[in-house]
Amino acid sequence: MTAILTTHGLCKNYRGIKAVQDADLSVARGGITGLIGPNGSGKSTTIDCITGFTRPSSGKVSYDGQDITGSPSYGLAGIGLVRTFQNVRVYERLSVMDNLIVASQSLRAHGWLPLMLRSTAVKADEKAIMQEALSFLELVGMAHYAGAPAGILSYGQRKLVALAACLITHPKLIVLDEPLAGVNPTIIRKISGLIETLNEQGLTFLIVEHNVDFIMRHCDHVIVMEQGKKLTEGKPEDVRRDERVLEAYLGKRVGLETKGTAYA
Amino acid sequence: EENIVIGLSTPLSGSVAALGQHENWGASLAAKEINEAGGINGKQIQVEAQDNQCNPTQGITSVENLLEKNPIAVIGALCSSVTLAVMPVMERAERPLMVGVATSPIITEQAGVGGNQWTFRINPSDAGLAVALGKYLADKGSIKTIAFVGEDTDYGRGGHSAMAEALKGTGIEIVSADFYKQGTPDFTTVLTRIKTAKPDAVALYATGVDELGFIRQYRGMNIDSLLSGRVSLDELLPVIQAGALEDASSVYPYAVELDTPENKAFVEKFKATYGELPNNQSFQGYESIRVLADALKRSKELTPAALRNALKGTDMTSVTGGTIKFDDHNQAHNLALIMKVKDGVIVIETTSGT
Amino acid sequence: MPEKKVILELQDMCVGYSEPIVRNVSLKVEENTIWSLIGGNGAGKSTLLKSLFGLTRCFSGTLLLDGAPIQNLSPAERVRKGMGIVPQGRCNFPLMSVRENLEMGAYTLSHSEAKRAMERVLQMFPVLRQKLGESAGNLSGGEQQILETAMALETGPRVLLLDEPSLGLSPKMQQEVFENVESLRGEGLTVIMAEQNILGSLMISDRAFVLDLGTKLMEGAAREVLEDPKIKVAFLGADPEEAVE
Amino acid sequence: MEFFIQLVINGLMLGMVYALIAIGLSLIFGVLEIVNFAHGHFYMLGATVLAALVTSAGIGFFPSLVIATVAVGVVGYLVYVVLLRHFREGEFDRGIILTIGIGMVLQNGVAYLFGSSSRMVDTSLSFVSWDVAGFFVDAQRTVAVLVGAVAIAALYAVLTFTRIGKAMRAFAQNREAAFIVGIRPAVIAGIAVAIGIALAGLAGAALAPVFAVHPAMGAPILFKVFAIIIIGGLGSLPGALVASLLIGVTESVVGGYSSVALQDAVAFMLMIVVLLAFPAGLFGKGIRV
Amino acid sequence: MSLAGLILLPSIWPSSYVVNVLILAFIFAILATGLNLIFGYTGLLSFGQVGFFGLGAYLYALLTMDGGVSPWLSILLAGIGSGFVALLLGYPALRVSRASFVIVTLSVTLLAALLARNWVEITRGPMGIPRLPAPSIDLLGLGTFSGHDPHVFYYIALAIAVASIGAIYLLVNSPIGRVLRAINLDEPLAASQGISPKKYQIAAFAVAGILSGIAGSLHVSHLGIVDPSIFDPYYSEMLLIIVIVGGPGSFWMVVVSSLVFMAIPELLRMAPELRMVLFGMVLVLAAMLFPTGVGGYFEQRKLAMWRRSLRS
Ligand SMILES: Nc1ncnc2c1ncn2[C@@H]1O[C@H](COP(=O)(O)OP(=O)(O)OP(=O)(O)O)[C@@H](O)[C@H]1O
Ligand SMILES: Nc1ncnc2c1ncn2[C@@H]1O[C@H](COP(=O)(O)OP(=O)(O)OP(=O)(O)O)[C@@H](O)[C@H]1O
Ligand SMILES: CC(C)C[C@H](N)C(=O)O
Ligand SMILES: [Mg+2]
Ligand SMILES: [Mg+2]
Repeated sequence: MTAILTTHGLCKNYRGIKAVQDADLSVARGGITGLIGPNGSGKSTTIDCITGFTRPSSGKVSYDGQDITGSPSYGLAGIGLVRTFQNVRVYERLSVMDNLIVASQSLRAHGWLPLMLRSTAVKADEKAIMQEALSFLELVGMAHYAGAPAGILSYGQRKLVALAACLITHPKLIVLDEPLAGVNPTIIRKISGLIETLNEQGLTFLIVEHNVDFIMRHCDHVIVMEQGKKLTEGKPEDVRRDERVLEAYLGKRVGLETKGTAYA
Repeated sequence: EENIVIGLSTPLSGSVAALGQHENWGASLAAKEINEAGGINGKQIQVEAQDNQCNPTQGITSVENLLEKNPIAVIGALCSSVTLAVMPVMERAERPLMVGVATSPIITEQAGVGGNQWTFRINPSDAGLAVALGKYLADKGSIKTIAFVGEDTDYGRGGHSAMAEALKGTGIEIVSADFYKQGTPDFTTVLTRIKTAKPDAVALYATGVDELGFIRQYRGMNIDSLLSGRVSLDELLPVIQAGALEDASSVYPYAVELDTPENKAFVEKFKATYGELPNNQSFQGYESIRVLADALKRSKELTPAALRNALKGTDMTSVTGGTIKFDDHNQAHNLALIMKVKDGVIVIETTSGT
Repeated sequence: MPEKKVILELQDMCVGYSEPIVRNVSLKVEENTIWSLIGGNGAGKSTLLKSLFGLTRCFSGTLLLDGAPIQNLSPAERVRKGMGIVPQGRCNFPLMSVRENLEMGAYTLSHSEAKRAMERVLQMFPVLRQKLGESAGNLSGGEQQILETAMALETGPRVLLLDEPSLGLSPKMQQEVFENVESLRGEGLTVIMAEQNILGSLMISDRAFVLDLGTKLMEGAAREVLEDPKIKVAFLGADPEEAVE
Repeated sequence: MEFFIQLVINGLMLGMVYALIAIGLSLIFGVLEIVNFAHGHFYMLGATVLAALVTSAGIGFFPSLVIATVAVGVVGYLVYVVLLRHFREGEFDRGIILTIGIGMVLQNGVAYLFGSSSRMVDTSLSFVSWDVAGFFVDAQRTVAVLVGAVAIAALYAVLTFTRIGKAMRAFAQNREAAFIVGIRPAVIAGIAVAIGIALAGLAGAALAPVFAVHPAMGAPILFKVFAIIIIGGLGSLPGALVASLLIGVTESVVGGYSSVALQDAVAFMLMIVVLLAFPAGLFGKGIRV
Repeated sequence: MSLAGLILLPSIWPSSYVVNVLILAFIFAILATGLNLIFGYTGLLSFGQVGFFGLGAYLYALLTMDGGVSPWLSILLAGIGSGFVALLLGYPALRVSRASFVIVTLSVTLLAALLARNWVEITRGPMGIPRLPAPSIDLLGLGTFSGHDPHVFYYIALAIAVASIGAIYLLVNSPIGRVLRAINLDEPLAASQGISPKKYQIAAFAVAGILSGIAGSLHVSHLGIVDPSIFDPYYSEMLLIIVIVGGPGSFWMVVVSSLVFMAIPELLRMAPELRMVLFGMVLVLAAMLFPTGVGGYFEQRKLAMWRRSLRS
């Protein structure tokens, strides 16, 4: 499998703090790659560097054969790279439906005059997008909230909406920062299923998550970071047995989380 | 019995409210006096004041508001730009506009022959006063250089160009000109420059609240240059009595010190009623009502048109002792007074026509 | 077993924002127990917890702490009466350093007490020690979560309300937090904890309270709730078929 | 050169005046995120009260200074208790309307009650000046600057070293978190507003013998001071101080060598340039998204 | 319906005072709609609107008096000119933080005022430029109606207001308006979705500039004089009051609010001495009663309804 995203020697420093050091990561096209590591190990910072929210101190990021180091975040959605945020973000005063319509890119292709006057082409497009949005909302189980302002949604529901908003941009690679944190296990189940389905349809995922169960079950490749550096990587089963990973991340009593209970 | 309504549009709020308040006080005082003396043919004069914030927009709405009350004439609008905006409104309403404070020469240009038939002005324009002052300073002989400081309004700007014009050929040179924004509290910078440059005189064209601040800081810095220009010396009495402004001079259409019986009575009454000395604005408000009352008494009927015709025939003695008579441009030519501080008191040096 | 003393009692409380979200909740919380508050996303767990602390509006009902009504007290008074809370989402002072944040956490304590309290929580969460000079807002998500928990523990509350304390923590840290909570119970603390890591939290809880769409669904011993098939399907993500067993 | 130094001295003195007003504004903004559009009018109130005390009641300058400051501070506290207390976090807009309204009431109310004319306050220091190494130093202004410096230093010490000061900063950053750690809002925010407004009053009172006192004197100062706290970096008191001095000196030097009109223009252009170079202000801090 | 009312009003209530206040209200409605676009929808508090208002006013004066351009064309050009200047200023002004943006735009307005006062050769300084022409309506067969007559100008102002406010209505209710709101609500999120926030913000700033320019030129064509008091901070405050009390981002509420807040100070002329004190009190009351503006109040009601319906 070829890599859709690679970083070379990625570094990010903040006044003496080395949040990311020399990270060489690679995300395989069509796979689900997990990025795990202790708190503060630089996972979110790595994502910020990849998606243009901070400029890396040094190193290179390439995506789909292009060098995207330091390119502004808004340029990336157009080439199929989207992300979610660790602190889930939605447009609180827009309806759930509008949240998706804004995210969708096809309307923006029209000129401002047709948009203002709602030419027939715009109208047709808008209708199509609404249809599409509805189908994505159905997929995440939020269709009956379509008209509700996103501000009234609970934490977990927002995560679902944020995910749907990613999907409507027709991405090739979705970067998720802790999509499951704070989400009820029933919904986790749903999201996991969704990610599997989408992955089967060819979407690539890079997922930061602390839910070990999820990582073990659904990722085909796991990268472990520690103190800004890549600690190790490999198949989930291998990573899990790695002494260093146990020490730094999983803790000795891994059993507590992964007793084989039914959830996730 | 219906009253005769006279409107007054003047700033009652905002940064020049103090001036508008005085104009209003003067007008009200005059109306009260006239009413107590029996009014106009038994009818009482009623002054209706409205705020225009020294802003043309507010000027127009204030006048439109006054017009709703069917006034026989309107006094105003203190600030020149507002007056210019209001003039066409009064022309359309066909009622006289009595200008008492606004000094822009353009007002005269636009009034009377070939222009706005409804605008009358009783105060001299900037040009008239500047000529008088220029002549006085030139005659003095001791002054060769002048630093001009004026507010950044038509008053200061107009004063500057009128003065420059008046000083041409007198051998006096304006070496610097500074225009500060109305409401500026601090003048240290200009004063420091003046203190260093040492011109023979400083010509000040400031009004209201700024003037006091300027002179105070001027004095605080022990500047040697003589103070001149349009200085409201009356308001600086404590400073003058302290001997600080010796030899300062000023040109104004009005001074509290004027030695006419009318003025003595006016000053006294004004002080008793409002607790402050009158100033140019209060005087002009007072005089505006007097001129209107005089015309109303002569007017055949109490209509705006008759009032206008009566105004054109005005020939009366001003509180200052001068004569009020309107020329072709409906401009009256009252006196210009040159005042001077001598031994801690204000004396009127010369009076001249404008 | 002797009856434990009831420390916190909710009587028919209706709480919410501009209108009630959680309605008619009654609950007796005994001293020295850990309660789990369980419910789907949007059930109103956070709302309920915040209202216990006076951060959201209480429409009706009574809240008793040690038998005295406190529903009208301000949050500041409740802190002084021995309550503490870690709300969901970011709740620190982002532009202040970690050290200053910890000082603020000990705001109600005297100077020397504050010093001791800070030392205690730093021992409990050593990760914070290396970050003392850093602005709290620049910490990673998990680090901020830990900081907030530490701040709440400084005053040594008798009743601690935790809203998803394990949110965003690495598995190892999650265990540590749960262990810490357990050991706090040993020290006499009463904890009410809303968690989406339901298994983890029920493991250490004595009792559980299930909230659904703003109303009580069930209440009971943690074990019972954990084994209830309906709950398993609705909230634990169990496969409906498997759960029937 | 001497002229230049004199201008710098003047500028620093002017800058301290700006600072005294700016710091109160910054404090209120810092704690409640409210841009106090009435701030200049509280400055006017301080000056008016002092003028009344000194000229009408015949009380000495320094006792009057204290009384005026306290009186304006009390008004400020009342404004908090009656109005601002009901504000929640993030109600920035509402604060604008409210404080514009308060400002109108203050300015026009004072004009209505005391008249719009300007007044002068004379003290024993009026018109006293010193010649320090050939430079002109005005006594009354020096007093104002010293009073200002002491007030600013005291405030800085309170904010950085005391619990209550830290609580103010904390309250500013996250109100809910502040409640949670046991901060009493009425105490902290109330005190902050009272201090901020009292500082404006103090500035007015200290400067009453220097500038003319009149109801409209507060209006022109607001925008400049507002700009200063943003240049300094919102909520940063040292920033406000540095920015005030910077603007004061710039104005003085530019005005000294060119004209007053240019002096204003340069001040505004400097603001734009500084903000383009330091988008968050000189001392502004930002944190990650 | 209400539009029909506005069209008929001058014939029902022919007081030129009322007509004048309404003309002002139309002009401020244009101006406020511009501020609403940039502040209410895009989330950028601009103190530059009065600057562009004044710029438009001066452009109108110079074009008609010195350039000999017809009043109608001048209004159009004043709008375009102001919009163009806004476009040029937008890029640097938007590089800074949102708070700094307030100051940069404020400084621009103050600088414009200084320029108007001091660039005497062009602007005539504080003397202003009096005797400005007004646009007139040429109804074929019925003769020409001069805009100097307030009753005629009323229709000119109404027409321009309807046209420009209508255009903004279309804009904010189009997908573009939705994107603007989104950027306002969460800039990083919008950026992550491929929206370039700066591009939209600059465009909105320019459009608001056009509106201000049109309003300014219209205003002085009615006043008949332009002078530096066109930059009076009073206008800035008034404008903020209108938009905030109406509710930033609430389209019609802001338009209605323009009418209300032009009327209130006029109604208070009943007590000229206390007028501004009372007006201040009105503002304090408005801030206390409508914390989120009138429009915001309705939005909250809508939210509450949604919550209720979700529960049942
Ligand atoms: N803007 C910044 N300024 C200073 N330090 C920063 C900044 N951003 C991140 N850091 C530091 O970099 C480190 C890595 O943070 P990051 O958010 O990437 O961690 P993470 O792996 O995502 O952790 P978590 O699992 O807790 O979310 C942290 O220690 C944090 O304090
Ligand atoms: N500040 C607020 N104002 C108004 N309504 C709110 C507010 N916060 C939350 N709500 C509403 O209250 C309801 C309950 O939310 P709450 O946050 O209590 O749920 P929760 O059980 O904690 O969910 P989660 O597990 O996702 O955290 C939701 O429908 C939400 O829309
Ligand atoms: C009060 C004065 C400053 C008014 C000035 N004379 C003018 O014409 O505007
Ligand atoms: Mg992270
Ligand atoms: Mg919650």
